[in-house]
This record gives sequence, structure tokens and C-alpha cells, in this order.
Amino acid sequence: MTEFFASSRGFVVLLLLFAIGAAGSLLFNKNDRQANYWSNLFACAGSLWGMFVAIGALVAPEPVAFTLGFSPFSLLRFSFLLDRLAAFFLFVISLIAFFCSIYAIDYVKHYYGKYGIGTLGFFYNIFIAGMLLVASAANGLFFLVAWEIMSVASFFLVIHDRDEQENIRAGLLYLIMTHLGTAFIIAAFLLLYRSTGSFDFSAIQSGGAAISPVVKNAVFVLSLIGFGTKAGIIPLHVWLPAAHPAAPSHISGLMSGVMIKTGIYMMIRVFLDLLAPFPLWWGVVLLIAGAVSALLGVLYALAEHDIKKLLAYHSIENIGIILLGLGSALTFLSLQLPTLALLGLVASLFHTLNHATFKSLLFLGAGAVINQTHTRNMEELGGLIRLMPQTALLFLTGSMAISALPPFNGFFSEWLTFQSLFQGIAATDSRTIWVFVIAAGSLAFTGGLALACFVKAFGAVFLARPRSNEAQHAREPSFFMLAGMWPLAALSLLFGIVSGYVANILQDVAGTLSVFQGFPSPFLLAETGRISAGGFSFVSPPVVFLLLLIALFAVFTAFNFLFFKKQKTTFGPTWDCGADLTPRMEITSTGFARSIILIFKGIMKPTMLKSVECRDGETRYLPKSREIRLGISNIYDTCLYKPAQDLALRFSLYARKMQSGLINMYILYILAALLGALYFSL
Amino acid sequence: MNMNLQFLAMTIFLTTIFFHIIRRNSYTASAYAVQSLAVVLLLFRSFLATGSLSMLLTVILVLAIKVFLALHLFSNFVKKYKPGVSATAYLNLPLTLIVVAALSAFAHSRVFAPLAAIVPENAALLSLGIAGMLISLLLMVNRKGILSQIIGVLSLENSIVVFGLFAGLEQSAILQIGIMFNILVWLIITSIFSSMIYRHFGALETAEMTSLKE
Amino acid sequence: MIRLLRKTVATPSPLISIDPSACERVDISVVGREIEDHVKRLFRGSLAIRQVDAGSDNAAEQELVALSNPFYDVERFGVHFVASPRHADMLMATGPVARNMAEALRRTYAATPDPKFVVALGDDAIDGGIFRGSYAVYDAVKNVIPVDYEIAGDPPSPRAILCALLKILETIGANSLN
Amino acid sequence: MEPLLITGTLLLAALLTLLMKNLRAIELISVSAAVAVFIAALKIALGASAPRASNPDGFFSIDALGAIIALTIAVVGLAAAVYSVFYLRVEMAKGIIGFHRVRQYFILFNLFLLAMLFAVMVNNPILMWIAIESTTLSTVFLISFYDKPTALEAAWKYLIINSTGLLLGFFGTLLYFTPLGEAAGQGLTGWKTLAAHAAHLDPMIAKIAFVFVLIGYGTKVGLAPMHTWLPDAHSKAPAPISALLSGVLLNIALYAVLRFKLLTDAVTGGAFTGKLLLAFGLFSIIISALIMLTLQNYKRLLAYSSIENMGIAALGFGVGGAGVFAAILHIIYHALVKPALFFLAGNIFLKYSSTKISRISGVISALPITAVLFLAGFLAVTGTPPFGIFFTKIYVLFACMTMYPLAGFIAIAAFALLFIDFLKQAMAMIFGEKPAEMPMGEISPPLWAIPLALLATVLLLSFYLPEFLLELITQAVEKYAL
Repeated sequence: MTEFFASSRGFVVLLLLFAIGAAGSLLFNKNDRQANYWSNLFACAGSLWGMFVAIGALVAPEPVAFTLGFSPFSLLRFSFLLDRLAAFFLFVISLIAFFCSIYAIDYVKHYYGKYGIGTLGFFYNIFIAGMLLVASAANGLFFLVAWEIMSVASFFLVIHDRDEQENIRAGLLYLIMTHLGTAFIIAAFLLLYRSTGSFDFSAIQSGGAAISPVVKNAVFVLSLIGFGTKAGIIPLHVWLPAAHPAAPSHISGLMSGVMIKTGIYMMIRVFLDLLAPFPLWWGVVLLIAGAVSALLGVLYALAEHDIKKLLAYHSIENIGIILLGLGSALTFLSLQLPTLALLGLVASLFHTLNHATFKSLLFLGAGAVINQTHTRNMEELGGLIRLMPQTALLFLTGSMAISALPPFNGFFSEWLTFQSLFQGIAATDSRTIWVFVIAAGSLAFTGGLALACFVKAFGAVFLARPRSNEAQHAREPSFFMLAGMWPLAALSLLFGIVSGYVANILQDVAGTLSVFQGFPSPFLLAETGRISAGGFSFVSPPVVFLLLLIALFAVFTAFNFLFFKKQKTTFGPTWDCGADLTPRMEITSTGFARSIILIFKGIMKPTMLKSVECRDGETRYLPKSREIRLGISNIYDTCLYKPAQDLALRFSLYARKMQSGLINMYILYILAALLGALYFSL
Repeated sequence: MNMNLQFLAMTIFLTTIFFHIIRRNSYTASAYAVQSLAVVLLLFRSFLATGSLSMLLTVILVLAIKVFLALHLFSNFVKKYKPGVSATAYLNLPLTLIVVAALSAFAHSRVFAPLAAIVPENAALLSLGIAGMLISLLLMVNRKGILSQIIGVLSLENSIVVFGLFAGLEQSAILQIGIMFNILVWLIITSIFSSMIYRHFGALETAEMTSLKE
Repeated sequence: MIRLLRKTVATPSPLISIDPSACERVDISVVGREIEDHVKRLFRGSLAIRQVDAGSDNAAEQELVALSNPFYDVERFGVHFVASPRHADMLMATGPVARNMAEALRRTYAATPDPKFVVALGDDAIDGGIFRGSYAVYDAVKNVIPVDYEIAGDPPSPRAILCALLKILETIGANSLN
Repeated sequence: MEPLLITGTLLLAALLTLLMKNLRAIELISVSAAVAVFIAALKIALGASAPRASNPDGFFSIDALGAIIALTIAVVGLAAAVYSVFYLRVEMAKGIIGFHRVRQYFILFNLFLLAMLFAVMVNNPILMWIAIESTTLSTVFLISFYDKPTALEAAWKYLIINSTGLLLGFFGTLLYFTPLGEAAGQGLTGWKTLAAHAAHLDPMIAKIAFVFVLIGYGTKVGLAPMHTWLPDAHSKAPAPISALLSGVLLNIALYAVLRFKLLTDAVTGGAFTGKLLLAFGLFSIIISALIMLTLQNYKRLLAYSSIENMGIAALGFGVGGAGVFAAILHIIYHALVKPALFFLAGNIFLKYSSTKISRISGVISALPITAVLFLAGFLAVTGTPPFGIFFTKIYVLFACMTMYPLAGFIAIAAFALLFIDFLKQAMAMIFGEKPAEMPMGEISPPLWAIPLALLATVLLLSFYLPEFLLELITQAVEKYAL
């Protein structure tokens, strides 16, 4: 049975499901209800099928490779390769897409009659199919096609809410950045083509030895920038916090949960699979990029009061953590330490899976909140735990998982990452040790700050009192939205408890890469549900889970039966000194984060905008309202993107002077071109 | 080398320079007529040499279009739009002459040497033809008036014809007639356009027409 | 509400009126020492009082403030006036309970932890005093919250208050013995 | 046979239009002539693709590339004819133009088509030159069609600059006749005769001649820095004329350059002409990428995009090898996409009566189908998958990479910038709030159906090339790739 799924026919069925979903949803454009059910049900079916395909490819003894169709372009071959790495990413994409599609059935209902559901469903199906193609393509040109389809489809999804000018700007920024990234990728593939004479991954891999070191390094830099743009490495991340809030929430969940991971996938594919062996500095660069992204990402998240932007910055942080694992893998490989490299790679793959589950859960939860309250500003939310208890619980689960609290899955992948970094400190010499020290330090820092950030996020959104009228009238989301979120929360817990088994599978996935082939069989990363890091340290997730349960129970009983035995507890309203409690008395999320931001003000450059409106314009004695806005100045815009844009604009204005409007000038150009061409060519 | 030939070629070349020097449009029109007449005479020579009737037809057509029709159109033009017709240039006269000299030198330089070598006995005349082309282009660059631009194009065409004649590259009569037909239509269109431009802009200067600047 | 009802049923007629007119001549330091003894025994050395102005004319407040001045200085006897009912053992309500203050009074009562003692201080608080019958007042604190003790006087002098406090503490002491 | 048929049909159509007094009859004549031309061109293409197709050195002679270009002319001509009918009806309804202008339009339209097809089909370089010059002469009144000062200015620049350029091209053409000697003046010299004598061409003369041809015809192609007339003319002409100018006329001039490139390469080798084409192509791409960033007029945007695409084609032909294959396909795709975009721009113009980008907003509300198609066209023309221009660009780039890596990198950067330019401008127009008083909905179905058909054709051709087209392209690549 599994052979059928992981074959060309199974894959064609997969693509057909999405194609039918897309086409049908476009046909039903006139009827929102039909379009919604059609597109999302087919997306569900397709994702489910995708999971089967992925599992089929995971259990297949040999990588599944096949070619579909033909094209008029000799270099473009629609060839697929489903090795274990691709299968793993296919699985992650399908898994998240499945739950997002379930969620979407109810979520998109609030767009009825406002924007076309047909086009949304069309691009949604195309988008998922594009991601699946990206993960399975085995030809550079075909990969680029899939990559661009994925990017363009997601662009249209980002601007779906098109009446907001801000969303259009976000979409514009997103497509510009992603296209710039694609330009770098194209350059990288063209360089690979120049050296190996083919766009096929297999040919590039086998011809890898012929690539000169200079070209190899150039390809590394180009593809790091190209794929890093998609993954959201700082400072290429600018599109991410803009695009995620603009998109509908199930799209944000998919984009943040899995789309940015395609960048990671391609980095693994290109660096580890196609270009190995490689020099030491590649891994060091990845480690530094990871450390910077992780630390700065979480700092920016702290300063954010838009809940979806906050989550978007956390994606940057988590991409940084994944890169730490990947970077240590690359470093160990070039130091000839394959066992440790495997550990690093498993850590990054595991975190990829985990981040996909809890980040999509968080985005879906945020979507449920926004759907009810119509605001993304956390300062206007609050008190939702009473109105939306299930959502609050789900969001809390996600928050705990992303803050790396045991027994949720985030803890175990970060633990693995830590282990690989510690091994780096222990096993490498003085030349590289400082990188690992910095990376481990920044990861530790990141973990603490992430916890603070989610205390803030959860507290501001769900605790205290509603701070706006809309937040007072929120209700629990409807069935399908909850049905999409509950399994994700369950998976976050499950992947934590059974993380030993998951790590075992991931070790198989990573171990099949060609770079690990020449070495004697690596150590067992996990046995009987226990993760160990090369025999140096280990952790047993089920035991952790049990201990936690016991500890919780013990604390609860101790307090109830020992300390509070004689006392009677009554519940009453909070003492408010006779005045009414208002949301203005609560601590704001900005205020909560302010002390931490001030510690890092050297990096973050916080800005404060005070404005006082007075009743009496001239004397200004009686203020009517005061407003203080705290923000973070966008140093990437001011120091990197704005100057580049200004430069382009200045060149453009120079070039426009050429079109002076005077015909004499134009004929002079012809004369000059003629004389110049004659002079230089003869 | 035939003295007549040299004289005609020099006439054509000198009229090209003359376009740059004179500041009155009526003279420019007449100078073009003189230039075209020289071309006609050259063509007539080649008719005498070959004796083909179709060549004669070409000669007559050229005479009719380039000399009579053009003269007629241009003098009408000058009369009608006197206040609007400009003959001013961007470069002053000495500077213009220096550039003309430089272009002539370039036409005689080693860059164009292979062209002059097509018919070695006519090398000087061929170089003159090339110089005429470049100087005609310069006329269109330098002059502000629309009439000068029209004459620049026509003078460029004359220079090419002269070059073709001296290089032994004249085409068969049917092609010549086709080209003449093109020039006829071109002349008519430009004169229609001139009146339209005058109606819309109130002047016949290129500097007036600079609103398309992107 | 139900809790209030139950409480009324459980302790029938708890209200004890104290007429402080007999206290005009007592020595403050003597009364104080006795109060201190009682406070030490009953309240582990510190009696926290929250005073609620439920629409008073400020006369009673003047006298209460005077308790804290260097002359009376009740703090040396272990009696404190605190800022929050959450910290209080005893509520001292003054005034005829203006309509706007009734809710505040109720909430203060609710916020005071059990066991709590409510004292209505001054004639206004006991029965409305000169404001009785006005449409703007509820006439007495006991009409709004359950009152345990009443201290008469318009207003009672600090000495009288101290004396009454002693009697209240004695009553409490006697009750707790039972 | 078919070339004669085409010539006759179009001449007849122009004459009949001149005589007709009935608007519907004029429309019918032009459309049916365009249909007939399309069928004939299809037959030519099918005939040329047949194996062992005889290519006699007669008055008309069409090689594979010529057949491809003739077919694109016919397709776009048909589309433009149908579109013109509905476009001009709207303009007449608005009272912008009257019956006489429409008649004049269709006469010139047919003559323009005739000149273009003649230029591709005719076997003699001088006649081709005459035909290309005739395309200038027949369109100049179409560019000044609206009789506004700016339109007049554009038409005048178009006329003068192109005449100058083409005269230089004519000079270059003459130089190719040097090896023929006395035979040059005899009858009509076909391309084959020229090619046969090309080996005796003096290499230096060949180089000079090619420079003249490249500068001359390059003016008509719109290669920078001779491109200056192009944005003016394309933005002022009525939409269907812009479509023809941009989509096919430029290709014809490029075709002329290529034919001379073949003659030159016979004596100088491919490197010389290749480098020149590469330099001008790259310069065109850079210039258009830079200028498009700050443009304020969407028709000019499309015009500059044509300059860019011609630059890509020149680059492709310049680097040779797989670049030639890509360049030919690029020409085909561009010939279909750009007219579609100009038609859509025409729809927007009909609705908003302005070509300023700042005055256009909310097209997606006012003209939903046009907006969606415009976005699709934008994606197609900037080379976004799944549209074929993506592949042709990649092919040109990789051909470039293997020979001139630096040029390849510059081109990649320019392409990225171009995409950004186009995206920025398109988004500003399509989204946002539409003017309050603007009525919703498309003007008439054919106005969007035609661009839709063209874009659909491009999408189809991106993944499937019909047998005969593939055969033609293969033949053309064999001939033009050195």
C-alpha cells in the first residue's frame, strides 16, 4: 500500500487533488459557501494524501525518484526525488496544511460577501501544492518554478484582505523581498549549472567534485541570502513581520509554520547534500546568523504589541534556533565529527517539526481571537480567558511549547540544540570554540526572553479585564476552528512525550544524507524513548512528563492539606478602593516589556513619542489626553533598505534625464552610438 | 578621375556644410535644391553610361521629387510660417565649423578607410560622401528649426545615394523607384505634420516639443 | 446576599449599642493600657481599623483623626487605622449613608476579611441623626450592612471613642471565651 | 502563393475601406481581412515547417524565423483588428472621434499590417528596407491619431528619429552589396545571393556595415540609446496600435538585424556581432530597469518593458547557442503578452481617461477582469513562472553565464529591479479605492476576452509547443545559432 502512495501515480493523485480544489473553487467563485467547502475539503484531502505519500516515502527502502510529463525546454525536467529528507518535509507541510484547512472551513466564513472566497481557495490550494513541489523537486529549474509558484500564490493570499492599504504594502514588500531572494537563488543555480552542466540535483551532486572552491563559496553566499530571505534570517527578515499580520490567520499559520521552512530545507539540500564537502567557515557563518536571528528576533517580539507581528518575530527567533542546529552540523562535518553533526542536524529537523506544530497552533489561536475581537493590538485585548476558555488553553499550550517548557515538544528540540552546542564547546579547539560559546549563550538568553515574551502575550490577551468593547463580546470560535487547533495542541504535547521515538525517526531521516554515508554507523541517538546526546547526557521525556505530573500533584496537595487546612477560602471581587476597576489600571504589554527593552536599548534603539492634547491651546495647563507610544526604530530600513532604495531612485532619476524630450539630443545619441560603436569595434 | 564628377561631389559636400553656415531658411531650401540637382546630374551621368531607360525614369523622378516638389514645398513652407521658422543653432558658428571639421576628419580616418577602399579610384569622393552623412546628422543635432531637421534627413539620404553611386552600389531601377516613392510620401507627411505642428505649437522649433520627458 | 441572610439568622440581634457618656472622666492612659491588653490577647498585638466615610458631615472624622495625634496617640496601644479593608479587622462606618456611598460601603464590607467587626460611629451612622428621613440617605449603616456595635455621640469625642472601643473589645473577649 | 494572397487581401481591404461609407462594413472588411491573413500566415508557417520545405529564391522567400514572425504578426494583427472595432466603438460613443477618423484608422491599420508582413516575406534587403520605412510612414498618423499636441510631438519624434535611423541602416545595407560588384545593380538581389557572396565580403567593411545596420535598425528595434522615440510613440498611439508597435514591429526590425548578422558572421565569426548585440541588449535592459522605477505613466511603463524585452532578445541572439533558442521563444511570448497588456491598458484608459498612474487606483473594483488579467500579464512579462518568459530569461541568463558571467550577474540584478518597478506600479494602479463616481464593471466582453485569449495562448505555449512551431524554432535555431 505504501508503495502506491510514494510513487509517481500517488504523487499525480496528490497534485490532482489540489488542482481540482483550485479549479473548482475558481468555478464556484460566485457562491462563497460552495467555494469555501470545495477548496478546503480538497485541501484537506490533498494534505491527508500528502501525509500518506510522505509516510510511504519514509518507509520506502530506497529514495523514490520519478519524472512526470515533458517540457519544450531541454533543461527543465519535471523530476521528483522523494528521499527521506524530502519525505520528512512533505510530512510536515501536509500535516500543518491538513489542520489549517480544517480550521479554514469556519475561519473564512467571515470573508463571505466581502472578498471572493473562490480566489482565496484557488491560491490556497496552489500554495500548498507549490510547497509540496518545492520539497520534492529534483531539478533546479523545476524547483525555481515551484518556488515562484509558492511565492506568488502566497503573495496573493497575503493581499487577500485588499481594502487595507497596509496589507497591500505588506504584500508588496513581501513579493519584492522574495523576488530579490529568488534572484540570488537563480544566480546560485546558474553558477552550479556553469560548473556541472546540469540543473538536475543528482547531476550536480555527482559533479560536485568538479566545482571550484571559489564557485562553491559564491554559491553558498548566494543561496544563503536567497533561502535566508525566505526563511527570515535577520537582516533579510523585513517582509516577515509585515506579511504575517496581513494574511488571513490560517495562511499565516502555514506561511510561518511551514513555508519559511522550505528555505531551511533547501539550505540542507544544497549545503549538505549537493555541495559537501565544504570549508569550516560555512558552519560558522550559519551559527552566527542563527545566534543573531534568534536573539534579535525574540527581542523584537518583546517590543511588539501586535499579536501576529509578535508571533512573526518569534518565527525569526525559531528559524535562528533551527539554524544553530544546522550550523553546528555543518561545522562538525567540516571538522570530521559526523556523530555530532548528526546530532546537530537532528536537533534542527526536530525543531523544524516542533516549530511547525506550535507556531501554526499559535497563529490559529491568534486568528480565533482576532476573528472575535477584530483587532490585533494586544493593548485592546485582555480577559479573554473567561470568554474563550478553550482558545486560551490552546494558546497557553502553544505558548508553553514555544517557550521550551517541558513536557512540551519545544523543550526537547531546544535541549538537543543545546547539547550539540555544548558538544561543540567540548569537542572543538580554540579556533571555533568561541562561536559555540556565543551561540549557546544566545540560545540560553533567547529561551529566557521567549518565556518573558509569552508571559506578556498570554497575559495581555487572555488575563485581566477586556480593554475594549470588542474584547468584551468575544465568544468561543466555532467547531471547525477548534477542531483544527486541538489536534495541534495534542501533537505539541505528544511530540514532547514521545520525543525519543521522534528523534529516532529523524536520525534515520538525517542519516540517509550522502554526507553521512562514508562513516561507520553512528551512535544511537535514542533508545526506548530516551534521548541521549552521544552518551554525554540524556533526557527521558516520559519520565520528565511523569515527574512533572507528580510534582504538580504534590505541590497542589501540600498547599491544600498542609498549609490551608484550617482556613476557609471565599471568593470576592478585587478591592478597588471604591472606584471602579478599569482596563486603564492594568499593566500594558508595552509596559511589561519596557524594562527588558531598556536593558537592550543599545541594540534596539527604542523610540518614545509623547503627545499631549490640551483643552486650552495657548496656556496648555489643562491636558485633555496624553498619549505615549513606545516603538522600536527599524534600523534595517534606515540603515540598509532605505539607502539602497534611495540609491536606486537616484540612478533612476539620472537615467530619466536621458529622456530629455529634445529631439536634437536623441539624434545626438544615435550619432554618438554610431561613432562610439565604430570606434570601439574596429 | 573625372573633373565633373569631382565638381558635383564637392557641390554636394559643400552644400551640406552650407546648411550649417546660413541662417536664412529660404537659402537653405535653395541649397537643398542645388544639392539634389547635383545628385540628379550624377544619376544622369550614370544613365549616359548605361543608357537604360529605367535609369532615365529614375532620373526624371528624382528631379521631380527632390528638386521641384521639395523646392516648392519648402519655399511655401518658408513663406507661410515665416515668423515661426527658426534657423538658430545650439552651437555658434566657429564651434559648429570645428565640429564639422572634426567629423570630416573622422570620415577620412582609418575607421572608414575600408569603405574608401571599395573603389580605390573614387576613395576621396567616397570619404566625402561619408563626411556628408555625418555632417547631415550634425545638422539635425545642431539646428533648432524643424525645416533644418527635414533637410537634414534628406541631405543624409542624398549623401548615401552619392556614396552608393561612387561605390558602384546603385540599385536596380525598380528599387530606386521604390525608394523615391518612399521619399515622396515622407515629404508629403512631413509637410502635413509641419502645418499641424504650427497649428498646435505656434512655432516650428524642436525646443517647443519637449513635454514628453519620462 | 444569601450569606448575609444566613449570618443574620445565625447570630440573632448581634447589635450592641454603647453609650459613651459614662466615659467622660476616664484616664486615657488607663483605658489605653486596657485596650492594649485586650488587643494583645485578641488580635496578637494589633487591631487594624478601616474607617469608611459613608456620607458623614466630617465631624466624626475630625474626632477619629484626633485619635492619632500626639495627645491620644492610639497607635501606642496597638490600634491602627489602615488604608484598605483587606487589612482591617474592624470597619468604622460614619455618616448616614448617602445614597451614592451605599454601594461603596457594601463593597468595603465585602472586601473586609472574616472575622470582621462593624462599628457604626456617631448618631448619623446609628439612625441618620439630623439627616434622618432625607431622600438622600439610607438613615443608618445597619440598613445597608450588618452592624455589630454602635457608638453614640454627635460626634463622640476621642476619649469616648476610646472608651467605647474598650467596651467593644471586652465584649469580643467575652464572646470569644464562650 | 500565400504572400501574394496576403498582399492582395490587405491592399484590397485598404482600398475598400477608402470607398466605404458604412461603419459596420468597414469593421467587417478589416476583421475578415485579418482573418484571411491569419489563415494564410498559418499556412505559410505550416508549409515552412514541413521537412525539406523548398525555399525558392523568388520575390518572396520566407525562412523559419520569418514564418514565426509572420505568424505572430497575423495573430496579433487579428487580435488588434477585433479589439480596434470595439475600442473605437467606445471612443465614438464617447464622442472623441468621428466616422472619418475611424475610416482613416482602418485604412492605415491595413496598410501597416501589409508593410509589416511584406517586410518579413520579401526576399530583397532593399525592399525590406522600403517596407520597414513604410511601417513608419503608415503609423505616424496613427500615433498622432488623437490630434493632441503631445501626440503630435510623439509622432514627429517617431518620424524623424526612425527615418534617420533607417537611413543609416540603409547605408549599412548598401555596403553588403560590395562583393556583388556590377551584379548589384541588376534586378532584385535575394538574400541567398547575398549569402553566397558574403564570403567575399571584406571583413572590415562587414564590420562597419553591421555597425550601421545595428544602429540603424536598432533604432527601430528600440535598443538603448536609440530607443528614445519608443516610449513616446507607444504611449500616445491608440491601444491596438501600441500593441502592434510593441508586440510585432520591433521584432521585424530585430529580424532584419539578425539577417545581416548572418551575413556578417560569415566573414567575421560570431563573436563580433554577438558582443555588439550583447552590449546594446544589456544597456537596454539596464536603462529600462532604471527608468521604469520612477515612471508615472502606465503606457510608458509597458513601452519601456518592450525595450527591456528586446534587450533580452538581443542578449540571447548575442550570446548564441541556447540563447538563440530562448530569444526566439522570447520573441514569440513577448509578441503575445505585450499586446495583451496594451489592450488591458486600453481598457483602463477607456474607463479612467488618463494614463497617469497617480490618477488610477482601484482598478480591481472598477474593472475586475481587466485587473486580474493585468496582474497575470505583469507576471508573464516580468518572467514569473509558470509563464514561459521565465524559462527564456533563465536560458538567456545561463547562455550568458557560460560566456560572460559578469553580464549575466548584471542582467539578473536588472531583472530583479524590473520586477520591483513593474510590481510597484501595477499594485498602485490595481488596488486602492476606486474613484467614487466610477461605475463598476467591464465595458464590453470582447475587450477583455481578447487579452485573455492571448495570455491563455502564452500559458499554453509555455508548456506545450505545437509540432510545427517546434520544428520552425529548431530550423531557425539551426540557421541563426553559430
